[in-house]
Amino acid sequence: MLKWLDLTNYLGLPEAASAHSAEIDAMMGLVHWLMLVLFLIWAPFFLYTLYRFRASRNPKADYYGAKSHFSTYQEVGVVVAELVLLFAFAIPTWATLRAEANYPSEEESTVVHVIAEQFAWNIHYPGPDGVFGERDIHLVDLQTNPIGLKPDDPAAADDLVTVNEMHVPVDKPVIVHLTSKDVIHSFTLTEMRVKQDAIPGLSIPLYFTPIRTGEWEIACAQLCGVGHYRMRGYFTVHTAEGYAAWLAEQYERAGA
Amino acid sequence: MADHAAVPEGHHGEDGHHESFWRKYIFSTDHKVIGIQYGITSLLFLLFGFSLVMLMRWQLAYPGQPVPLIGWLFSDDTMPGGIMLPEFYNQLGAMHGTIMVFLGIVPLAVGAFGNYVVPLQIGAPDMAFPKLNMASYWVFFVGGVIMLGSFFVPAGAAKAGWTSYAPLSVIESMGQTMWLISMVFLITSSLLGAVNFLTTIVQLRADGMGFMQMPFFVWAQFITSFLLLLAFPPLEAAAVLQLSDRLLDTSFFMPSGLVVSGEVVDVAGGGSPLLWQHLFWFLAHPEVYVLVLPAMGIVAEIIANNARKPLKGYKVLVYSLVFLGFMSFIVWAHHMFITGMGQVMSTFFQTTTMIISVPSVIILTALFLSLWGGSIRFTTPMLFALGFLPMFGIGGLTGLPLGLAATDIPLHDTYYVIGHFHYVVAPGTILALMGGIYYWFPKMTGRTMNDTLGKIHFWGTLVSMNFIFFPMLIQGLAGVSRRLYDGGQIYAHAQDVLVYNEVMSIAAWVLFVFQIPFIVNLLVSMKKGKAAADNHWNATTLEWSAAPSPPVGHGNFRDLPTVYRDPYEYSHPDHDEDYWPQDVPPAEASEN
Amino acid sequence: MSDTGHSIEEIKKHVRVYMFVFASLAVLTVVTVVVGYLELPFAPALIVALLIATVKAGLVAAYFMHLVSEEQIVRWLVWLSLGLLLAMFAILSVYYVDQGGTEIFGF
Amino acid sequence: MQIPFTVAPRPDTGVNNAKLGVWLFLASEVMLFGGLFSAYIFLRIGAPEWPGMVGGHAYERASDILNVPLATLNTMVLIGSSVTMVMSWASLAMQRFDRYRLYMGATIALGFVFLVVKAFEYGEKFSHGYLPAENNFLAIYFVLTGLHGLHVIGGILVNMYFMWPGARMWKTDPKRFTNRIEIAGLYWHFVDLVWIFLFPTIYLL
Ligand code: HEA
Ligand code: HEA
Ligand code: CUA
Ligand SMILES: [Cu+2]
Repeated sequence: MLKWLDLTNYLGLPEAASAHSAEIDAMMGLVHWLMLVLFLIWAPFFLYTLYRFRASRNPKADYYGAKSHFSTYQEVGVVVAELVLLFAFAIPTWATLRAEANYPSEEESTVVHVIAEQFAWNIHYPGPDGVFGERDIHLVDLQTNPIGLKPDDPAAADDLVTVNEMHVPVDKPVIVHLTSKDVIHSFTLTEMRVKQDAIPGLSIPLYFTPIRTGEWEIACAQLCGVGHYRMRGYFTVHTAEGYAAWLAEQYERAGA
Repeated sequence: MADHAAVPEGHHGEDGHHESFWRKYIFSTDHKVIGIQYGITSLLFLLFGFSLVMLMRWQLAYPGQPVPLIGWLFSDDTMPGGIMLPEFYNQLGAMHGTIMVFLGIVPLAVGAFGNYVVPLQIGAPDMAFPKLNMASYWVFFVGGVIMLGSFFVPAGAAKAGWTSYAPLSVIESMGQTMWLISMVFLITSSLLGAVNFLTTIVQLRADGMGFMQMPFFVWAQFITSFLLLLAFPPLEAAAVLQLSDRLLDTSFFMPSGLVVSGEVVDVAGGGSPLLWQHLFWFLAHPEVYVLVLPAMGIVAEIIANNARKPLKGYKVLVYSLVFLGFMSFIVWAHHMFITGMGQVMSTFFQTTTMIISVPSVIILTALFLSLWGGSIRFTTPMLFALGFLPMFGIGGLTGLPLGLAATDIPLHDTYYVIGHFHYVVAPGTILALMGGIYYWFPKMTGRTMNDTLGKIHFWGTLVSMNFIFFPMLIQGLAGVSRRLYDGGQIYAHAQDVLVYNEVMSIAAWVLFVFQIPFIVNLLVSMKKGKAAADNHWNATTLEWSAAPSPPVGHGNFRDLPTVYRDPYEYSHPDHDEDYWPQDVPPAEASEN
Repeated sequence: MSDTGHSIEEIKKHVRVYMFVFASLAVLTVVTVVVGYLELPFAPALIVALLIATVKAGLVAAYFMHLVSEEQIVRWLVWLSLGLLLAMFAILSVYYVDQGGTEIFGF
Repeated sequence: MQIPFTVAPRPDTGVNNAKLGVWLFLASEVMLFGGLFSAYIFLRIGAPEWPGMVGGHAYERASDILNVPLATLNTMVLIGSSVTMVMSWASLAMQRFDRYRLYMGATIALGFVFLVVKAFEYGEKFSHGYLPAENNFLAIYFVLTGLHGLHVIGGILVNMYFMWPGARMWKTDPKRFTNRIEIAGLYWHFVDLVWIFLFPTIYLL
């Protein structure tokens, strides 16, 4: 295809490494095309008008002015373009990402809980039993129990909690249940085209499918206090084997 | 409309009695004096807001390096050794946003221009409620003082951004309380002002001036006032709720089970952080149109006058404006796509957002087409008005990818958003307002501003602003978050675009340098400018044609004018001169 | 109603209306309280309460505040503010309908 | 120079300045109380139980905490005061200044009765330690009724002004004075109207 026509390539977007990022990036290119076209129609016309009708060249103004229907066509064009963007791209994309019906099943996915706090990301894995242990705020202790796991809950015993380290396997959907302990943060995986506010009192689900292995960062996009600028975590996408090895190593360390 | 019973004609002589200095300049009820009070105060606030951001730009360009020259002036809680602390950066950011929006642009665009120009343009002796008008200025003033005072309370001013999202804002220090109290004052002031403007425009139009004979600027103020009137109260409610959360320990915005730095927060819980966002944006989206509509009105006036022809499609412009005003109430949650919105809500808000962009396109197109066939005079105000058009164009167009929820995912809370709205408010609104100053200065003072200095000011401002705000779009596309104390130093994805931080900062300081000719020009021209004719620009609207420059004391006009025609009858084929003022009776001016 | 004088007769007629409105308001208040003691579930209770309140408010606005005979411009204003309020109210009330699986919980 | 249409209505709009002004103000008040009211419903829908835990006890209904008979009484008081208010205007329109005094006095008195009852209600809550911080239901109850109470106080002050010092205008400019009473009435009725919504939704739901 005419790759050079795809504006996406010129926007300086970060690397794209999740299944849905192509869709979002394509939209980004298209909407910027619309903007560019509008601007490139108007700007030269604007400059030409200023030049053509300057007082020294056109001392007597024409009371009636422009008569063509060009403006109507242009306005209809904008409306049509926006409708296309809206109904062919924006709404369907949002539906795949946010409608509950379209979520991958938990069995086929890597499920983690992410609990944000000032200024760190706690990543909670269910452990070998695949069940998340219950949490209680009154048990939170910054050093020993950052997310307040209940020690007497059998499901909690094997749970794994990492700080600022998120690891997932490639090519398998990742479901994140996102929440926060204190203020609003925004969980951002730039390369996955994921951004979701973490809001205390709400547990918000999101999913994405990494399609490439690599090491990236988790950024916080919402102002959350003095440490907002340094609230960074690390995000690693492994091969399936690599992920299993990482998990094993973590369990071993936790068990020891 | 013959009912003039209540208007004693030719009443000025009696008004000549000596008024005390206080009544005349401080607690004046004359809309012109109040307009100028608003103007001076808000320009000072703009300058102050700009200074705050110039400090921030140092930290963004050279993170962790001591601020040169003035760094030592600051206390150790803010900049020990001249090095800015992150707390202080956050204060500066929140206060910059708040001050620019609520204490800079709104009072300048509505308080100053609206007050000064609207009654004159509609041929009214004053605002409908002069005392209320005075009260609205002083309430605003008190709000401003409280806002400034908040820098001096323990732990400094508000640091939760101009959006004051809960729960952060609720657990922040005392500055936030001051912020809320100040906002209650500012909102109240705007409400009083809005009631006054609406009554004035509806009730005090001169004989013969129907709604469709009003200058476009008056229409813009009219719709703006509606936005203020109906969008501000929910934020007032929200401010009261947040105050109560802070002072009475209620939990309207505090969910159960908050743990801040390891300690369980002792509140009842059960509140919703999102409630604050809804109430805030219910105001703040209409608010952004409050920032831009008066600017559009000013631009329309200047363009019609300097192209020497009527505005293209006046009626379409008006209808678009009304529609825009109405729609602006139902798009607010496009600021909240990333808060976990489902399919139904996001579809609704994306659609309304796309719909609202259409009237803007129509307005801009109509303003452009008004130039076609004109005889364009490139006066200083005209340059500013022309600068507004493409700049607002860029700003508005960059709103589109934000308005589509899917593309908003990567862009939300990045510098793309910052770039988007600064293009609309800075090279957009600020240019237009400056154009307005150059345009109405002769009216206010009877003198003109220096043209050369004006042109230097224009080109310097236009160019440097683009060097500030265009790189923001680039950074945003690369994914750099906003409100970062170090400008994104630590993030890998930001490395390629970090160079722009220095470019933008230098451009911001250059921008400041180019404001000096403006300030000098403004101050010097007041006393020493060339004397201006009453109708300096050969304009058609009443403020120029029916009143002397500057207008006489209380009451504005010797006799209240009567309107005979549409507002922009420039170069009319049936009239010899190229302008045909609204109040010139037909028989006198031409034979037909 | 324009501010130009009313004839005494007209006012007397008004006064009779006011008394009737007063009686209706009193009756409706009792109805409200009685319905309250029925302990309906939230949604129907809210709807009934709002309906009765709207009728009462309508009576006050129409007669005490003279909206029935008020000028067009005032009625427009009332409809505008009510419309916007309703939009806000409706959107905030349906907000919970669909949040893509978000759970509300304490922590 | 005087402002046109301060007394006589403008022919093409049919209203005078003050009346339009007060209606605009009321429109913004609609949004103020409407915003709070929407906030209440928003919190309420999201809340698992309502009114919930108060003083260590889980309540099922608001009426178990609040005093419905007193509030019903207060509703009647406010409605009554609306009637006396509109009657005071009607008296002026019928040129009966003596009766105006009477009705206005009654309006003010009823306003005070409302406040006194409210004060009892608040006092009762406080004495049980039911403070706004206790839970969201009480917080909303206090904020909404408190703000409404402030409006009542404001209205009483305005009415007292027109009862005594402001009433001098009846001698010099009766028409303008009648207008003013009509406008004060618009505000007072609005305050009544807000209560008409608050009463069932806070006390009875
Ligand atoms: C005056 C202020 C103003 C104006 C007019 C606008 C106008 C618009 N805004 Fe903007 N916006 C803000 C101020 C403004 N905005 C602010 C302050 C914020 C951030 C707040 C914060 O988070 O702190 C924001 C944020 C913001 C967001 C949230 C982003 C996010 O946080 O993720 C969104 C999303 O939809 C948005 C959309 C729009 C849209 C669609 C328009 C439309 O109305 C635009 C329509 C205009 C056009 C489409 C232009 C038409 C022009 C042409 C056709 C001609 C072009 C060519 C030439 C001129 C040569 N804006
Ligand atoms: C109306 C609104 C407005 C205006 C005009 C501006 C103007 C400017 N803004 Fe601002 N800005 C905001 C509203 C505004 N801003 C908001 C809401 C935020 C978000 C805050 C938050 O995160 O919460 C923000 C954030 C913001 C940031 C991001 C901070 C961050 O995220 O960490 C930056 C960074 O560079 C910035 C820069 C600038 C610059 C360089 C200008 C320049 O354009 C300034 C130009 C100013 C002038 C040219 C002044 C002219 C006046 C005079 C010359 C006075 C003359 C006086 C006399 C004669 C007496 N702004
Ligand atoms: Cu966490 Cu910003
Ligand atoms: Cu918006």
